[in-house]
Amino acid sequence: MAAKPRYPTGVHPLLPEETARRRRIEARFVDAFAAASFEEVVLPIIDYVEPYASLVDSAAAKQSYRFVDREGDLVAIRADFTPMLARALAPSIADGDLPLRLFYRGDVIRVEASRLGANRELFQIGAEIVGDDSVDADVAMLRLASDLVPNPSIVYNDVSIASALIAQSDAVREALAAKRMTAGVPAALRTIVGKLISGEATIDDVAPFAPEAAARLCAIGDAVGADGVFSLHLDDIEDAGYYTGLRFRVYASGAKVAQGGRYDTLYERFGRRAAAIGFTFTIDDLD
Amino acid sequence: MAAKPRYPTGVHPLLPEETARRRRIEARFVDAFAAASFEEVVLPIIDYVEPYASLVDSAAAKQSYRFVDREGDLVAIRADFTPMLARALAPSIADGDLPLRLFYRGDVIRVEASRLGANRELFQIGAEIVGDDSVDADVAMLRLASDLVPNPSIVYNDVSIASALIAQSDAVREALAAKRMTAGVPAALRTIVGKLISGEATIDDVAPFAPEAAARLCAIGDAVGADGVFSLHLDDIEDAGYYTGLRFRVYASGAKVAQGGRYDTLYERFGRRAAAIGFTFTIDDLD
Amino acid sequence: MAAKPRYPTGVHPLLPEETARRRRIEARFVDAFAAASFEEVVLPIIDYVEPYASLVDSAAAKQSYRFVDREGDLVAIRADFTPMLARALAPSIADGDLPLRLFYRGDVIRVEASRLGANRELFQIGAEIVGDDSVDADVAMLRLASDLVPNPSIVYNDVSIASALIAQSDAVREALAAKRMTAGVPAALRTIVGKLISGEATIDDVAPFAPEAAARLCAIGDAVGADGVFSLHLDDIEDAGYYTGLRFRVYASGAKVAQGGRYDTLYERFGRRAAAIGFTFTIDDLD
Amino acid sequence: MAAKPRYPTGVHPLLPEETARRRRIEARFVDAFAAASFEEVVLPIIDYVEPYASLVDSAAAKQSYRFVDREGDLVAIRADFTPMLARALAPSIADGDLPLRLFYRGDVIRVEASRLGANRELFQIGAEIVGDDSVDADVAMLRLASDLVPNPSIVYNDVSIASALIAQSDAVREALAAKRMTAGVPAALRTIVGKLISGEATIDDVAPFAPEAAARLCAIGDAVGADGVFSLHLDDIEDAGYYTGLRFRVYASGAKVAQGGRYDTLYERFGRRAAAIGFTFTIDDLD
Amino acid sequence: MRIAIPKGRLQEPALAVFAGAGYDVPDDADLKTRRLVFDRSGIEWIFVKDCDVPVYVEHGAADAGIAGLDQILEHECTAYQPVEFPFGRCRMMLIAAPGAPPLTKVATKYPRITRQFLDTRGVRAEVVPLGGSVELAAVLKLTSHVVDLVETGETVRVHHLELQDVIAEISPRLIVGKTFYRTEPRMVRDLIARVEEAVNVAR
Amino acid sequence: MRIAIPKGRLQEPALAVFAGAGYDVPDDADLKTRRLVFDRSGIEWIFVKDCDVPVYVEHGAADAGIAGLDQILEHECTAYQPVEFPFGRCRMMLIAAPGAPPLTKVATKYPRITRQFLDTRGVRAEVVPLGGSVELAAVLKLTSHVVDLVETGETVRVHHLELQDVIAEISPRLIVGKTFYRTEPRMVRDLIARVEEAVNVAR
Amino acid sequence: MRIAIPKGRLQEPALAVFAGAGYDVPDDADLKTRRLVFDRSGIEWIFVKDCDVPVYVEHGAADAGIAGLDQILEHECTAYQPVEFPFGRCRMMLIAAPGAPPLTKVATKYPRITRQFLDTRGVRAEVVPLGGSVELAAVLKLTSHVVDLVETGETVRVHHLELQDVIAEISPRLIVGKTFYRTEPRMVRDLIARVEEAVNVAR
Amino acid sequence: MRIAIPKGRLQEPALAVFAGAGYDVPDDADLKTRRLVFDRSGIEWIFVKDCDVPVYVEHGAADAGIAGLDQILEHECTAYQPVEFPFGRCRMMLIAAPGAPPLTKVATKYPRITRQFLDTRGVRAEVVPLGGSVELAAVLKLTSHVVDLVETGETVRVHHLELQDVIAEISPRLIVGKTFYRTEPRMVRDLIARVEEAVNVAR
Repeated sequence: MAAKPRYPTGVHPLLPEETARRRRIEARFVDAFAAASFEEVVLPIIDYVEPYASLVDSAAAKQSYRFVDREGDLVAIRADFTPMLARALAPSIADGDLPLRLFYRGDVIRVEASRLGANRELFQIGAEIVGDDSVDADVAMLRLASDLVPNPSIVYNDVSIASALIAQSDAVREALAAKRMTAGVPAALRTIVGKLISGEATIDDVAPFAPEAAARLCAIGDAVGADGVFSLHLDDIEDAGYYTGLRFRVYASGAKVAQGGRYDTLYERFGRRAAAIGFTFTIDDLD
Repeated sequence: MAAKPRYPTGVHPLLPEETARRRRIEARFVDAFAAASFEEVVLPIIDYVEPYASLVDSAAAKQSYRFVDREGDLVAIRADFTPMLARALAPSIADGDLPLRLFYRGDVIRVEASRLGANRELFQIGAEIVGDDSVDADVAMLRLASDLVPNPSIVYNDVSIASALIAQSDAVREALAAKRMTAGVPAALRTIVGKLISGEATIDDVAPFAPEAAARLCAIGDAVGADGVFSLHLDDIEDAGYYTGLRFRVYASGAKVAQGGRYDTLYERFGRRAAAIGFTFTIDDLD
Repeated sequence: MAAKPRYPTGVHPLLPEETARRRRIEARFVDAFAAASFEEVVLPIIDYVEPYASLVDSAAAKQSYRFVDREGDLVAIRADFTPMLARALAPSIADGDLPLRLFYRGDVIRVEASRLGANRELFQIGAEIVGDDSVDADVAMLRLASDLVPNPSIVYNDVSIASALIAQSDAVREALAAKRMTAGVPAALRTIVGKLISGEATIDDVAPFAPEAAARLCAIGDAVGADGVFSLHLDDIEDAGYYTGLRFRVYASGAKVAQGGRYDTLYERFGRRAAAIGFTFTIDDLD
Repeated sequence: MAAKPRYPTGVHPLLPEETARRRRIEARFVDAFAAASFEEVVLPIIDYVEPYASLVDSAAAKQSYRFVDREGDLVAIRADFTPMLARALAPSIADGDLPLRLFYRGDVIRVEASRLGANRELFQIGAEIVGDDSVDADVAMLRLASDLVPNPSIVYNDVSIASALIAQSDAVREALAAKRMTAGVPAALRTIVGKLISGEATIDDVAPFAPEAAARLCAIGDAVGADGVFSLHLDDIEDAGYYTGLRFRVYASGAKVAQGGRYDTLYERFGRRAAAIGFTFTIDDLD
Repeated sequence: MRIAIPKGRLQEPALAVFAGAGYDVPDDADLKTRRLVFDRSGIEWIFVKDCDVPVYVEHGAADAGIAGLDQILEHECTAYQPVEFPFGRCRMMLIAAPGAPPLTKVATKYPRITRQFLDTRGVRAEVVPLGGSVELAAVLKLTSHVVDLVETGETVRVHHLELQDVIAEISPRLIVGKTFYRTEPRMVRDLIARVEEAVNVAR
Repeated sequence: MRIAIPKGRLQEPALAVFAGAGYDVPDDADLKTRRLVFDRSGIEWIFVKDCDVPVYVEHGAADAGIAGLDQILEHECTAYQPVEFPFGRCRMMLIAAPGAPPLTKVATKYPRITRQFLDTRGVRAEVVPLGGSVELAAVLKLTSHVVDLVETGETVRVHHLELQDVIAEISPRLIVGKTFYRTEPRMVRDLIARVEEAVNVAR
Repeated sequence: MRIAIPKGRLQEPALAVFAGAGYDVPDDADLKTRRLVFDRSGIEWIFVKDCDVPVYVEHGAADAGIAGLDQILEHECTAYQPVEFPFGRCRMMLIAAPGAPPLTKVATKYPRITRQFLDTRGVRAEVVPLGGSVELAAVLKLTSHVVDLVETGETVRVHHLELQDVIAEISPRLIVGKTFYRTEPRMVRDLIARVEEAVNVAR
Repeated sequence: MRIAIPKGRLQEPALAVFAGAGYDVPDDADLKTRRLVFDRSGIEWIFVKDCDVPVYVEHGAADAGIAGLDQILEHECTAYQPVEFPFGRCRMMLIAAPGAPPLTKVATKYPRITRQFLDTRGVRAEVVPLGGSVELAAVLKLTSHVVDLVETGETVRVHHLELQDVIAEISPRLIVGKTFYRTEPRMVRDLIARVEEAVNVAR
């Protein structure tokens, strides 16, 4: 057998066996989405960088393949589906259409290892509800996510709580990021921040700082229950990015397999006000 | 409705309706391939330029998106499946495996209009038999291609015939390309070239110049018949490229929808001798 | 003689004769600058795009060669000296140093024709006074510019006048750009705009709208005189760009050979407050 | 003082003091070259990669900034003057012109560290005699090089000697590269290779293998003498590259400051037969 | 001073304006000859194809001229446009072939303007530049649409085409080259003043 | 079958050839009308501007047509060229302005061909596309050179221009679209045979 | 639960903390053996080189561990750092060779941190990664500067080096992997609480 | 002349060679001190970590030294290697974790060599650079494989790892910097001759 050829960082071919495996997984998701009456869209493998400039920090931007095209515009290979979906959809949405239930699938390609992580080609499948800002939509997406993998453990929170606190002092961000109280945290917030870090904080504790979010989390909690699948982590502030409310992660057999949340201001950036909530599963071909 | 966003040359999103259409077409092909026991492979959307350098003339190379990656290597976005399949497969083929029946699907992206043609994103689905250089394989692929579209008209030829003539004088190429006898064509070849151009040439006419090819074409002709679907065009020398024998094009409702042929030396270039024949259908989203 | 090789848009070699010519011109300028005790700096041929993002409109940006480097940063080949000088100098300036008299020389390379213009490699030589916002500096630079070419005709103005008017109504910009009164211009401004367009406007006419600028222009006018070399064009609002006050162009034998002006806020953008005025001569190798 | 800005790998600005130093060095070289009646040429800062493809190994190619331009051609920023000079000159040379004495100066920019070396912007000044294959030309260039730095130590050799031996067995290359006899070296060559490695080899020893080169080296040796400035290193086979005969390096205060040699086949590649010998000095701004 | 006059539909009104402005313009006798360049009391009048006027002025080969906005835009001409004329106005429009098929190909004499229009609309369609009648292209199904000037709309009706979108309001303008404008201010002022005057009188 | 006939200097000889080949072509009476499309015994004859013929054939809007090599090259038209005609031959040339100044700008109706010619020559010069007379451009010093077709060379002499270089030998050809050629072989064979015949007879 | 203990200067205080927190840690007898993995009442204690602790935790091969901020930063480790320890504090500094030559080369065990430090300073200098003593590198003029941890500054004095700049204040931390933190909240809470307790008592 | 001696397993045989070659090398008494630099009859002996020897020589901070091929390759050191030593030979190997899982992650002290090895094999696997024991990494399932030097294979057996592939045969060499080699030929010749002599005698 000749030496296997090397491929550019982030891509590689799938031979029949791997392809079959990939297609089986796809089919399982596609069927589930269809059953929940989600419709598929196909998003381009490359797009301009400029429309997303305000959404992507430069570190993340540098993790994607970027190049200058023949017209002199900076172009990037797809590295995140969610904003692309918003840009593609926003102009075509008519009020009557909403709410829309959509899903998508495909590879995202990253040129750079994130930290110690390996360079990996990531096959992703995601779903989204556009134009429905109700708690029901939140619950529907949480439930749908929990049905897609065996024995999932789903951690959820509302990013607006932390933002409310951080708005009062940036030291709160560091403390919550490191999970360690720091000198900088103002006296008025030390109790709540302490409780958040130690994990003792309850919804009642945070309610004063973000009443709406607290109310929503209660409603969500009542709906999904606390049967061991769903657990509320009020201290979780990772990767808030363009998320505006509910934020959740799906773990299965000790690894993170999906993440999602609500981004009610994302469509606005592309010219169309519309609430939206979605999640993305990643099927890493290496594992 | 907001103004539709502009996308880089060669790509655009598919909304639910277009996606459904695309998926229906895919399904039809995939089922047909499966029924003929072809297995699917997935090929990367980008690859290095260098391994294909000897296969692609610079004009064609410039029609694809090319850029320099972080390691300083020149990389291109997929513009032709066939050589990629050979590069991906060659190292992994064990003798026992052959013959292999494979198919693939996906977009090819071209940054440059070819001549007057538009910049178009092209969705392609193709199939290939590796490791079988028999006439039966030729016939099988011709038949398979003819089953994939309604009322096809398939034009076929063997590139080795023209090459044999061109080997004797390059003027033959010009004459056959323009379909016009030129002063340069040597006396000895004027008769055959004239017949080829005028369309009077028969297999017997060309047999002396390329006996094997002629014999093969006879066998193929006998097998596929001349019922109006298949017609032999001995003067057809377009895009010989890496093809070594049978070459064919599929027309439907007055447009070219597929092309293919035999490339028995392609795998060799990637370290593994193996005959191969394949075809590629293009579903142009603009039409 | 073999066919001359083709070079990338915007560059070409200079053979001994052309080089000698180029060096002679350089020498003439360098001597003049040295005599006026300007010191030379050398600016890099490539630099990051990001630090200049706020200064360059996307159209201009696309006129320069841009590419993504090995770290994934967008890099451009030098297309404008002035902002590069500010970025290079700003961090190293100590208060004691000011004012500084500096000059630079080198090619700027543009990949794209501007409108009907040709793709041209442009050799530029420029000078600048940093840290002196006085009228004397304005006059010194105007005089220096006028000494560098035979029979120059120098048109000058102060961009802040037009900006003051445009601030009141954007229609003023269109009117001044087209040199034609438009319906949009508010009644209150029609007189002055009319005068500006018709060329009847005097400094007294514009003084009410931009007293400081008017005063400065008077002072400058008194200093440089109106001997036919210098003429004040109050309607000239071309390419205000990062300029904040005096703006001038140098014409010789019916062609524009240099342009310059005052950009007192440019250094600030690179972390150091410092007034600055400069000009750049372009020696086009094609002419 | 604000933080100094970072610049792309391989470039940085020169402030007045550094510029003055750079210009002083330039002036010294330019005067020396002019005195020896060399004429200056200016070479472009970017050029196509393709014309040099056969000259540059892929490792070296990746050390230069490369990108795809608007026409889709691969372009590189200048990383080596000599081949550029040949490409620029070849088409314009008329027989009557020869021999030509030319020099050039400018930056070469490398994006990649070579091995442990740092990323450095390199300012180079070089000279060349085109169209004179005589020993006198060799000697003239060696002498000129030795006059440009104080107390130089110049090591020279003729690459055709080693090539003659390597032509007989590639093992010779490894042995000479490592300076260690290896098993692979054929019996017939062990004596001479051994002598070369141990440094005992004399011109008489190598004469049988490359008589012409040996004769030339004798002539050169007689002319330049062995006064401690020039020393013959018959084992030196580094970076033969496009060199065809004499190869030399200039050391000063324990560091390599210049290298050069004869490349009589280089111009041919660009369409014009012409012998040529040249050298390039590197003024590293870091030291 | 060299002034460029567009041959064709704008030639007559253009000359009328300059005559009205008191300039000594070539007369009909002159124009019957095949000559294209005329010296009249110090001014050089050149007669070029309408689409070439902006090119001459942009390159400084003419100091001023009269050109339609369609040609000014198509050539991205940067000359000043101090006077807009009341005559020869029309619209540049997107026009569909009979039956208004989906927009996939557009035939036009204005490829640059059409490309920009389609891009701002985010429409993926091929622009097919033509030298001759673009309406014919739609009729013969070469393209699904055309972009062209519409005055009366007669042609469109005749061919059963369908007006779909206004791309720009077009009018002829006096254009003056920038360098000339800056280096010969007196001449320029006089030219503009006289032409404006003539236009107002004509109204 | 739809056949495109170029209006202008090639129209008459083109029609003559088809008539000679026994085709029922539109007669003078037809051509006096302003119509551009005619159905004659199953063949549709369309009359388009000479530069548009390759565009119609390339896009399949015409199955065949007659076009000069200048237009075929300028449009990089890929249609087959089975017959070359003896009439209407000329040369595409590089022509210098009076006094033959250094080559810096080239005015032309053939920007693509001119660009390629300059590139292969390694000449850095600006190409200035014009719609009207390019000789005038040289005379008026808009450009240092022009690229244009030369038949007799009369125009060149009149304007004191200087012929400098032959870029291509130009002749009109019968062109046939590739898809049509492959999908309607019989019709194609018949067309070509008859046209060739007619040409040979005419010789 | 698997906990990574750094061998070397932090090992003893690290174990002391866990012992103080009531964990059944390997005793001296254990540590005398060459074994590196110990199971103690359900917890797996692993002993790895100090610089490897963040790697194990980042990859999830260890659930928690103790690591210096120097190693956390050098590996861009994203684990949570819920407890900072009072012991083993020091500073990462830029140190000049004897005579403080201009900054051109920097020898260090922390190439990534050093590179970032130089970039933010806009200094063009070569980073020379070393495995052994970097002070020696400065003494032997391999580099003009070194970046290293400084506790007492003794080494620096001995070698006549010059402290020039503080790059970071370094302290050891308890680090916990993110996935473990989210999927085993109870265990994590208990671990952190007990370690914090032990630290406060020790104060 | 400054010669770099690698501390650790190669130090003793290295010194023995130079002693055998008649050089006045530091004696045991010297080495018991914590000093790392010794002047002996005009030669400066420096003792650096084995992996740093190629760095010192490449940068010219040492004129010559003794280094294993593993370190020479990992640092892509370009120095000449005139003498290969008979002692301290071993192999660099790819070693699988217990149970030989599929190759996804490789722990190693030789990231560059490992990366190149994987690339030539076309294997997509993550390289995890470690400072400490890599065998432990495999045992603890941090990685599926490790790349390391193998002498007796004892460690591998003990940990139930699996030898899978030989990456390179490793031996220590005398390395000499290129510039030193060219500028001080006499000294270099003498050094090499004496060391070679000593090696042959020892055989």
